[in-house]
Amino acid sequence: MNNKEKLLKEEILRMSGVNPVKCMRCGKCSGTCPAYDEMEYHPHQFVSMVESGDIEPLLESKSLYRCLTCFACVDRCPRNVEPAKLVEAVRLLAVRKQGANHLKPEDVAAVLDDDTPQQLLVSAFRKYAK
Amino acid sequence: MKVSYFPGCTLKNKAVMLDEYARRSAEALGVTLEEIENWQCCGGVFTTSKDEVATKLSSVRALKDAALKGQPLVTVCSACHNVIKQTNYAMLTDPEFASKVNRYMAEEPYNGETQVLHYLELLRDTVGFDAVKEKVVNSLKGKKIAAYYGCLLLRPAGVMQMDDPENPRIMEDLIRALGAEPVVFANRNECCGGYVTVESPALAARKSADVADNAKAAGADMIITACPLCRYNLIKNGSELPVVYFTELLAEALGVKEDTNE
Amino acid sequence: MQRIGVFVCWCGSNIAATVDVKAVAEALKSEPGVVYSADYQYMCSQAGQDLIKEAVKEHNLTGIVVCSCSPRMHEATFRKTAAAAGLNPYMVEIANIREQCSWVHKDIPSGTEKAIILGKAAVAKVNLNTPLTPGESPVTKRALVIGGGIAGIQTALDIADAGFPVDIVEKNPTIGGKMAQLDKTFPTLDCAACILTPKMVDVAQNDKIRIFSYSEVSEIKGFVGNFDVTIRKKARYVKEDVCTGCGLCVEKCPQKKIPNEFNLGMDNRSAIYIPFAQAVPKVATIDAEACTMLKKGKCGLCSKVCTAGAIDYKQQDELISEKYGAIVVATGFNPISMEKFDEYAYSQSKDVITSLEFERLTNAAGPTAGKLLRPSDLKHPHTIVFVQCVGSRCASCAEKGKEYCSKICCMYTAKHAMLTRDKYPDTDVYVFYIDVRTPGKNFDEFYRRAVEEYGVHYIKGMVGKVTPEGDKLKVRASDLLNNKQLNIDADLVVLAAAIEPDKSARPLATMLTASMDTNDFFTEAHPKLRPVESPTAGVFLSGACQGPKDIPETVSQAGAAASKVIGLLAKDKLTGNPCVASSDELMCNGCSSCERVCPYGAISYIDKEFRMPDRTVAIRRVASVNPAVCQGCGACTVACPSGAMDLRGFASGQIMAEVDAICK
Amino acid sequence: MQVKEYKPLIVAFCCNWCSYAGADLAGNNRLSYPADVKIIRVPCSCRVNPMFVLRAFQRGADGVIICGCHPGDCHYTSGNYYTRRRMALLFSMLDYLGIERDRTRLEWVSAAEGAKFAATMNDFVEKVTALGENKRLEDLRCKK
Repeated sequence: MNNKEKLLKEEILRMSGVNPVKCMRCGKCSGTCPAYDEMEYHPHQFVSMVESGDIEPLLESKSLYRCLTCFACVDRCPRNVEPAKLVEAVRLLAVRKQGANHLKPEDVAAVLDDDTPQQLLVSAFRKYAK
Repeated sequence: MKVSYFPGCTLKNKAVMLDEYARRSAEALGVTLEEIENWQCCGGVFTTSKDEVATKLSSVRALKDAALKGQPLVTVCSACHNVIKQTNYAMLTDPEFASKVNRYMAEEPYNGETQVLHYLELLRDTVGFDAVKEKVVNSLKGKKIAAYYGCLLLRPAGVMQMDDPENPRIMEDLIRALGAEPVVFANRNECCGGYVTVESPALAARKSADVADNAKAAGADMIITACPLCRYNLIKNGSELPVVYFTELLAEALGVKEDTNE
Repeated sequence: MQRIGVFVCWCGSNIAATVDVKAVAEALKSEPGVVYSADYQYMCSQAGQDLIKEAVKEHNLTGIVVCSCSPRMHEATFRKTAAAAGLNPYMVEIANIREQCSWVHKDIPSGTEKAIILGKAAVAKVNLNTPLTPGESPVTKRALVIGGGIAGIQTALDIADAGFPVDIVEKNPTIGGKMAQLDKTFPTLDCAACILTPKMVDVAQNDKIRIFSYSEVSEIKGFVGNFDVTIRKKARYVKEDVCTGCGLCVEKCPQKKIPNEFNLGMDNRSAIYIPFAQAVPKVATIDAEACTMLKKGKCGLCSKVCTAGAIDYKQQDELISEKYGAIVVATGFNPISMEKFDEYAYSQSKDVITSLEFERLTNAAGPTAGKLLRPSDLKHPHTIVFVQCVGSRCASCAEKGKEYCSKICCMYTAKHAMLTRDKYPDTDVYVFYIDVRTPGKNFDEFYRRAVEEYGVHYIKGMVGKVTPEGDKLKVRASDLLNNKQLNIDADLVVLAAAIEPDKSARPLATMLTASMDTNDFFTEAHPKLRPVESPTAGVFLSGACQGPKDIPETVSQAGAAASKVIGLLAKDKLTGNPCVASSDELMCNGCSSCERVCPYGAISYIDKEFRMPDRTVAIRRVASVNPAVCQGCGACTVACPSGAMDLRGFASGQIMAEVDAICK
Repeated sequence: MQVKEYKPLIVAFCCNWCSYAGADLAGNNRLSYPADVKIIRVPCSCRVNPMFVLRAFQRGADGVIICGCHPGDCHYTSGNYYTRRRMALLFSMLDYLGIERDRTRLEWVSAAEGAKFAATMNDFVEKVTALGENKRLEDLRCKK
């Protein structure tokens, strides 16, 4: 791990409060993840990649925006690792960068329909934009 | 009995009837929902990152408002409930977070004193399902109803502490109290696709179909939910079963569905 | 005043090179009580020991200080020497001037100075030594085995084989335990019943062994060699000595809808029942909760058909008191409840089963007569998914499951998978694992055979969700090595549930004052060197009550526990360690502080009469230490607020004298 | 006049089953530590009455160290847990009385840890030496 990777890792761990060494590599998080097929990096990879400081590829990955934050991985993890919190921390790190908002107000019109609940837009902006 | 009530943005707009039925049913059961003043949007989702403070302030203000009145804070919308409950838990268990938040709070600090209840918990623990059963005027006998919990009501289980996250029964018990037959289906605690419908409609469609198909295969005639987003996703993605708010069912059974003023 | 002799050993040059032994002997000569002082090259040699013996006689010594190697080395030697010279062996103290002085220090002046101080401390201690005699207690030559599974059966047979009478207490109507429910056993695949039932018959026919079936231990008093045990023999409403086990009553009983425990509720039994054909004792039992006669006073059919007249609806629980010299705990295990793991849909589908249920499904005496049919529709399953580690290896903070590895699941799953593929080659078998753990003789070979010869699909990853839909179970799981999520339509899902100690173990441990870990497994006296003994003297551990174990391990532990019991029962009297706690009754105020800290339950309270200064008699509650049970740790001496409790051999005054001698 | 080099007086209580054996092992391996350490053998660390510690300081000891089996390894199952609690209270009280924290110590040394025993003693003696003579609790009536 070089210095930059170390700093990134520390930041992610601090934000998420997750300790990736608790993971015993059982893969239950990825076995239960409903968004698995849409993700380039899967929940168990988030855990092991953060642990090894391999965070740059995660920051670039679309996987960040496919996590449903449904907490299935958190509740079903036998070791209480809480992978979803890692995904969230990495995503925040990505969207907090200048001009890195993943969802922009002008994109919204396309997804709106008559029944769209307000909750959907609020949640999406909170997840995808700073 | 009076409780503080946080309706949330969607219940004032696209899910007006979720709110309306909740209020009428509560009134019929002897509970007054006092809408807290000047509430602001809960934020829709709880950001788990420890350094997010500003986005959680509106929830804390609602919680503090209830604390000042000494009332529990009741929500109906699953998302509002999830956000407010998780925020309250963080205020209670993370002193560093609480102290940061309290720098934004006028006067007295708030440290997670308020009891956060979902409307279902209010029915189960305060009113009691037996009391609900007694007030039923239109029994829903013969209906086979699948209770869809989604992810927000139950998880994270350590924080939400509403029911067993893998084998919940609170909505099934309610359905029984209303005279109908609950249909347990495995995907009742799986995600509908949530906000990802904005990012990947195809993913949300698959997840919603998994839920709706599983409920149908289990033999249900309708699905009930507490979450406007779940309902939206299920309907939009072609659920063959009708998807209704649980409060509508409750109002129907209690005979307060048709409002004479309407 | 003591007459003390000091003997300084050179240990060749081991001590003499760094410590001026002559100076030490000289310096200690003037210590209080010392009347003789000498040095010698090898004090532990015959000549050295003779020197001590002669000095004792010549100088009329009452105490001995040997400045030599560690007491862990030769304390026993010099105590024997003292005894041979007619002294009480506990009048000897050792000053450790080799391991803790000459070997760790470099220069002679400081080494010599320290050796003198250590010698002075020993002299100060001996001045306060008193002769000690180990207590003796008789041994009741009968053993109690609690639990009648394979662990209890093997222990009882081994003890009886040595000629000692044994009683087995089993809470169920028959002995046999979990092993009786198994189909085949790994890694040899011999049938469990074929190797277990002959042993059950041996137990029944052994005239040294009594079986108290359908019974529980309700009270335990006493201590090693002298336990007083009360056994509650539950009413089974059948006279055990009259019933012939013909089974006519079982056949005629109209109440036939009771879930059959032996088949884990997968079929039904009648209200009067014999658990299985090879049950020992083979007598019927009436389930009082289910019997119409016992509940409503109507029916009585079993009584009418019983030609032996064995039915007795008026039978009551019976209390039996017996004395035992040793107690063996063999309470075994159970699979944990799958309630908290409903992501696997155990409560939602009959076709999601535990491994123990799978054993019954494949067993010829099971609910499907040995045909592998899934419970919901009795169809042959074509795709079976086995899930490992369900509830094992969970984080302690995870609120569900157990922290430990259940140890037996990897092997029995390999067995299930292999047998399924062997009998039904058209079946696809998947095993999801985190790690495959096979440390045992022929174990890994067995598992590799399942993969290589039988074509079982072993996939590293975990099942995340099981969704029953239609007649299929949709299994979502991860395949970590291929970095894929798998979706399998299975017909049967088998969960390798973690195992936990039987619920009866915790109250039993309280009765025995035997310690348990946080998982309710009994703790052993030493994890390496005393693995079959409980820290409580006279209590031994056999089988899975001490930790997860397979059958070979259980049987070897059962034998080891039996040999420890035999070693104890072979003695006529037990000689204790005389360095035990004792309480000064005049100072004791009966506060119970000492009782609470004692890990052995050696302290009890007695009411004692005291003659008061005004010649009246008062009755006070005072602590009383049972020297046969006390191990001499001294925890109570510090807990005692009044200073009444002291430890023989390490008395407060003696240690204080050592402190003073060192700090002079 | 020759200034005498300051040598601290250290009393060490070692439990018979682990730490005393650990000290023996340090000897077997010839791992040296200062001769200022004098060991008193007790059956279990829980036999150490806080009174013994106070007495040592009263009589002029400069440091007291108690060694026991590692938590969970106690020969008597739970003795060292009592020690841990008792000594936590005692040491904090001594600290309050002015006996510096570095003069008291509780250490877990197993029978296999000869090296740890020697290292612990070296470190402890060094720390006590740095603090100098203990006069706070010494009873001058005990001085000759």
